[in-house]
Amino acid sequence: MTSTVETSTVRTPTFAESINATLADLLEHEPGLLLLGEDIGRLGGVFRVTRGLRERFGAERVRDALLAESTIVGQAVGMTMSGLVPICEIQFDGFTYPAVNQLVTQASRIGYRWNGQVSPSLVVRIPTGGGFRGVEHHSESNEALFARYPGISVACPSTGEDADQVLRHAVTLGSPVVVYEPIRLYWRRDTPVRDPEPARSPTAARIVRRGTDLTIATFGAITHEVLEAAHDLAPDVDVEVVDLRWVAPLDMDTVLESVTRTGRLLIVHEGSKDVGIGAEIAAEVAERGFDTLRGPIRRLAPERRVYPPANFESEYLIGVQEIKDEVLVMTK
Amino acid sequence: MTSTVETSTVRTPTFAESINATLADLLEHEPGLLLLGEDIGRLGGVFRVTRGLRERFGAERVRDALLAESTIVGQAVGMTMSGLVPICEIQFDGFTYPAVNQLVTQASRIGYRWNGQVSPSLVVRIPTGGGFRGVEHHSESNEALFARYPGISVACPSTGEDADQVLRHAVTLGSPVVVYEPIRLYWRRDTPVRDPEPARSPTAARIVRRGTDLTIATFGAITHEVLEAAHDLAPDVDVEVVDLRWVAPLDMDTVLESVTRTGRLLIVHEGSKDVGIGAEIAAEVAERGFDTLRGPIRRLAPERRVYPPANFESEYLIGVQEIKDEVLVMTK
Amino acid sequence: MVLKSESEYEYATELHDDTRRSLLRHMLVARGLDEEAHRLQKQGGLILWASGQGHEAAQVGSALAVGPEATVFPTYREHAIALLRGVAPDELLAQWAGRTFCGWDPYRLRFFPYTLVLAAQTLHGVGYSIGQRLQGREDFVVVYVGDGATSEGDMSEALNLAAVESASVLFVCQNNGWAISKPAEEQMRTSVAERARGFGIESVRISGRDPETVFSACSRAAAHIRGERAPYLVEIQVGRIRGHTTTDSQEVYRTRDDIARSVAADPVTSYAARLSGLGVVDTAWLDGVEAEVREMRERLMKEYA
Amino acid sequence: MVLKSESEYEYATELHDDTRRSLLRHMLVARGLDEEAHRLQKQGGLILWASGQGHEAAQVGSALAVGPEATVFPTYREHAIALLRGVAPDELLAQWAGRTFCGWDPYRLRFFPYTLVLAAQTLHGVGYSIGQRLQGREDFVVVYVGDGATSEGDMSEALNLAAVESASVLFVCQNNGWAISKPAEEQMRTSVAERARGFGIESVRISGRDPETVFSACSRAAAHIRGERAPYLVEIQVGRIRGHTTTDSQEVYRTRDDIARSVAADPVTSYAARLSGLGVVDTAWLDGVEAEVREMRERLMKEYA
Ligand SMILES: Cc1ncc(C[n+]2csc(CCOP(=O)(O)OP(=O)(O)O)c2C)c(N)n1
Ligand SMILES: Cc1ncc(C[n+]2csc(CCOP(=O)(O)OP(=O)(O)O)c2C)c(N)n1
Ligand SMILES: [Mg+2]
Ligand SMILES: [Mg+2]
Repeated sequence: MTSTVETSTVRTPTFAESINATLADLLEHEPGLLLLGEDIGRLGGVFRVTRGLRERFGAERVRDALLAESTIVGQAVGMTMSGLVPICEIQFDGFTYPAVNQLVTQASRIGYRWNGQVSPSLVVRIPTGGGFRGVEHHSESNEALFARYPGISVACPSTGEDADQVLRHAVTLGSPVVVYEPIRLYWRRDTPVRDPEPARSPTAARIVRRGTDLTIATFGAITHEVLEAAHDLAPDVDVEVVDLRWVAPLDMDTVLESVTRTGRLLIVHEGSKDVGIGAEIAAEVAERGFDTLRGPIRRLAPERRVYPPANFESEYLIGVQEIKDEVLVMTK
Repeated sequence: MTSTVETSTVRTPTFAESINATLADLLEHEPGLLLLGEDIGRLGGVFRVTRGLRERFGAERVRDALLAESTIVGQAVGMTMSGLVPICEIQFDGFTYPAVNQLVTQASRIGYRWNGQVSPSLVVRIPTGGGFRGVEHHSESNEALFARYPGISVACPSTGEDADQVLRHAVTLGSPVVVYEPIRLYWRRDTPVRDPEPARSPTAARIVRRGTDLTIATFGAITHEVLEAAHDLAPDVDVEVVDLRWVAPLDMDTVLESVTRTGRLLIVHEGSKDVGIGAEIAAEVAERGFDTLRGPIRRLAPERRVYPPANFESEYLIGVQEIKDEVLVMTK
Repeated sequence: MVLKSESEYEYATELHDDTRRSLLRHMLVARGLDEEAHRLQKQGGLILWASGQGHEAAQVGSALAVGPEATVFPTYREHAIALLRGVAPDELLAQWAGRTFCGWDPYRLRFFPYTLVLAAQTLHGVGYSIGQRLQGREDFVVVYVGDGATSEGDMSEALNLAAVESASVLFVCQNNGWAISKPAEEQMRTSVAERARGFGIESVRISGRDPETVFSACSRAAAHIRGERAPYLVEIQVGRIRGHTTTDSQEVYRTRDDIARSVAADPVTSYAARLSGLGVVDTAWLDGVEAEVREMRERLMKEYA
Repeated sequence: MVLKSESEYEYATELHDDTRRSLLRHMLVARGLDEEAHRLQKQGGLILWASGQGHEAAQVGSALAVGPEATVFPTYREHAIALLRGVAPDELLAQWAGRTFCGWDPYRLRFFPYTLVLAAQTLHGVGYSIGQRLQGREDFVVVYVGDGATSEGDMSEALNLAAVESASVLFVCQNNGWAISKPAEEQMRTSVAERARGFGIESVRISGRDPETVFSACSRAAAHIRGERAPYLVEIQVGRIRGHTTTDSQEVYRTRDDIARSVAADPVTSYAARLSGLGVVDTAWLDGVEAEVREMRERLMKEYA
């Protein structure tokens, strides 16, 4: 793991390029690893993330799947039983649901059902999130759906470097991992500066900005809006930003330590608020960090309503301004 | 709505008998309403909840569905478009997952997609919960899964009387409702006494025991264990018990008012803890009721692990003793 | 495996010239709208467009054959049917411009909203038909589905449900040979028509190049459905002229020749030529349609550019 | 609609007497275990039991035919196969007693865990076979499924996947005429065998009364799979003698006559009678098996009562 400082000027690989390189490297070094998804081969995926991999590793290892998400995950479960490590791709977050049964009742429980004789290293990559004027179902965030289930880990990296670390860890875990990849970051180059501090472990959160006045716990694409807001607010308010990277299991220790220092917690996420990841974090801190809190814990996330048509998505999504407003309310 | 005091001596209908009577009454008075589910007709359901209804209302209105949960909900969506009101049954909570796609991406959004021209009154009844030594997949609680989604309401009644009120409300709502019915209550007769205080509205929580020292927010079957614990603890500790009845949307006002009085909140539920209903309640109170809190909010719910085989379920589930212990820790 | 038609082109002779002109007119209008949509998408007026070019004969032929009483459950590509059913051009584009999820009145037009979660509408269609029948109302339903979408479990479940319930549902599969980049012959070993028969649903597989073939086959299918009160499936082979959507680059995965074949088999130009050759339409008529199309395009440009 | 066999009983003549005795022995042992499981369940030693009575010929015939190399993906009712594959009786009951979700070693026995979410295992089986083939290992897989479970989307998806991938998978559907209380003829309009053909999978539908018929059909199916490296489906009609499980009361929805017919068609007693009549087994042999069964039952009683 390198700890290069990402800035808006240095030319680093994009999120999509990072994943492509990581997948290529894994395919190169792990003969039992294969990719499986709709249009990932010939086309290189609808986001071109797997571009060139079929040419390089062959159609048997970069498999253009049938158009059926339950088939993708269901056969991947069988493949893990045969000793392979499948990395599946679901085309968009909104099309994950036909695969939920195989993921929740099968993939996540196979290890337990087999009394540990099978360790299904099985990864499901899911492009997620909005903000690019998608059509219906193409802009959602459903990481909280899987975060509930024991036996499934859920990662939401916000940089290509983290995605690399997440994927490398995931294929060795011995239990299913769902990785959410923010669509609007795939090809974005200019992202706000973050602290180069390395994470304590592949599954730990990262403190991407040190601060003293308030902690923001966040993950995924919106980490960048949070950082932007934090930079804007400095030096008046000094915000600490925790990029969780994994939302199940959560690295609550890092969050709690941060809140011990700042006394204030705001949670920001793009997925809708109700029974979301923010709720879990808030509940944990309200129990384990209660005495360190100097004020109410707050969550900033879309309200309980359907993700609207593109023309209205900016009203739905949380932007930099709202984050700044919220921080100001909490620290005034 | 009657407000009879339920006691362990007065002979009231069981949970299953109540639902059966309500469904019969709805079928009697609503010609457009029908029931749809595996084995609900000839057999009267695997729990015999729909016993006698096919004989009385005919096989067209009490429909033995094909063995396919996506078919059940998917066709029900089409039926609502034709103006009918289907009440579906999923045989066990653990077999809900094949229907998740139709529920989440279709049923919950049809109204919005149709710009309000369709108001899908569509109910899905799901037997839920453990504690009866079920085999694999037969003892789960997944209400938190649907609670996340805008456009779906989720009810978890703990008495036949509440189930009656929930169902009558649900068929008029104009949007899908998932109703979780605790399996271990279906035929149980001896349940702890609760206050007869009526709810403010069909979707409001009920304060089923008034108390001054601590609020327990709970729902579903475990409400009875909570009440038992509360009765046992009196008069040393005077616990207020809020039976939420609906977990989406949540009646947070009742919870917040209660916490304002008691200053302490414990949330108890049977579904696993992570990213569960308890998290949402805790998060809301940690924001909106922060200043009324005298100590940490705590959750009592199974840890993040697979529901184990029957011989180990008592270690997994939350019992009366654990509830009492938790209350004592919080109030000492 | 190469897809072959089970029945060769058969030019139904019994079609009235009025019907033939109607077929052509709807095809030309749909093509005009499709061209305009591409232009608008390029200019940023539309987010995305899923072209129907190559599908016109299949869509217009089937929709005219079943008549206005049938309720249509489309996928997201049945633009020619939308227009034919009375969806106004600007209503049709509204969802592709990010304004709404459905720009028209589904009940009034008996043309239900586009469904983007593949195959989900197949179960709705069957359920709707059952619901209508239970209420003693018109239960004829047409469900459209693509070749790729037939791999989803919901499609098989819908076929089974329709067969068991003997529902009055016409399934129309427009097999354009591709699900984005996956060729249909790698999506299935047989055909959608054979699969339907496995579930007990009668079916036919036809070419979608000629709207009259489609019209005849769908008329027969509709008669079967109304007569037997049983479902039917028509698989129509069409060519996909443009990419999957405007964000797709089909050159990446299709050979130049293959694309050229689809272009050469264009159902719109060939039907226009045929009817001209037969004297069923003349230049004045064609000019009239062209003017209509031009006006439509201008209105759309004002609204969406 | 009444289910009919496509091929009538055909007593394969080429079976060795050893094979026949083996078939009968496994059937008798399975029946003995099943009886004991019911007794234990009544006494509270087991939570639940899904009886295999009536399924023995189908299970033993198919499992012996495919041999020990094939990996089996069962439903939750293949007890006779479990025993035949070497699952110890107490290991088999462990999950029905609430001790574990799988009492045996799946890899060693090539008999994978029971799956209670209907049809989910069908996709695992095909995926496993593909995975084995990719690694150059034995890819012969047998997937069991019930008639009711075939309505789940996963089953159709698995058939399509197996057909497209030409996977070495034998699907065995034990059609016992019921999915709990739903009769198979209301679950489908055709047969599972016809449905498989629709997806491009060769298939046969046979009676499951006689283990030799099953053995022959499954041997042919296995030869086809190994020869063609393509899937195959055998639909076996069996009678369900007991209720769906011990919590079911089939008297509520089945006529007395219908149940009596299943009992009368008992494959175990009839095969025992036939082999006795033919002199393939004698009283001593039968006494030997009975003693074995008695001993097994006593051990189970000690373990689970
Ligand atoms: C459940 C689901 N999975 C994936 C997608 C993404 N997707 C949209 S269209 C498409 C291909 C559909 O092919 P086909 O059914 O043949 O229809 P066509 O686009 O060719 O008309 C895919 C994979 C989706 N919309 N829904
Ligand atoms: C997905 C799912 N839905 C429902 C059930 C409940 N269930 C268990 S067995 C059964 C009937 C199965 O019938 P069939 O497939 O014919 O097998 P059989 O029990 O007759 O052997 C049902 C409905 C389940 N286990 N899984
Ligand atoms: Mg296609
Ligand atoms: Mg059966």
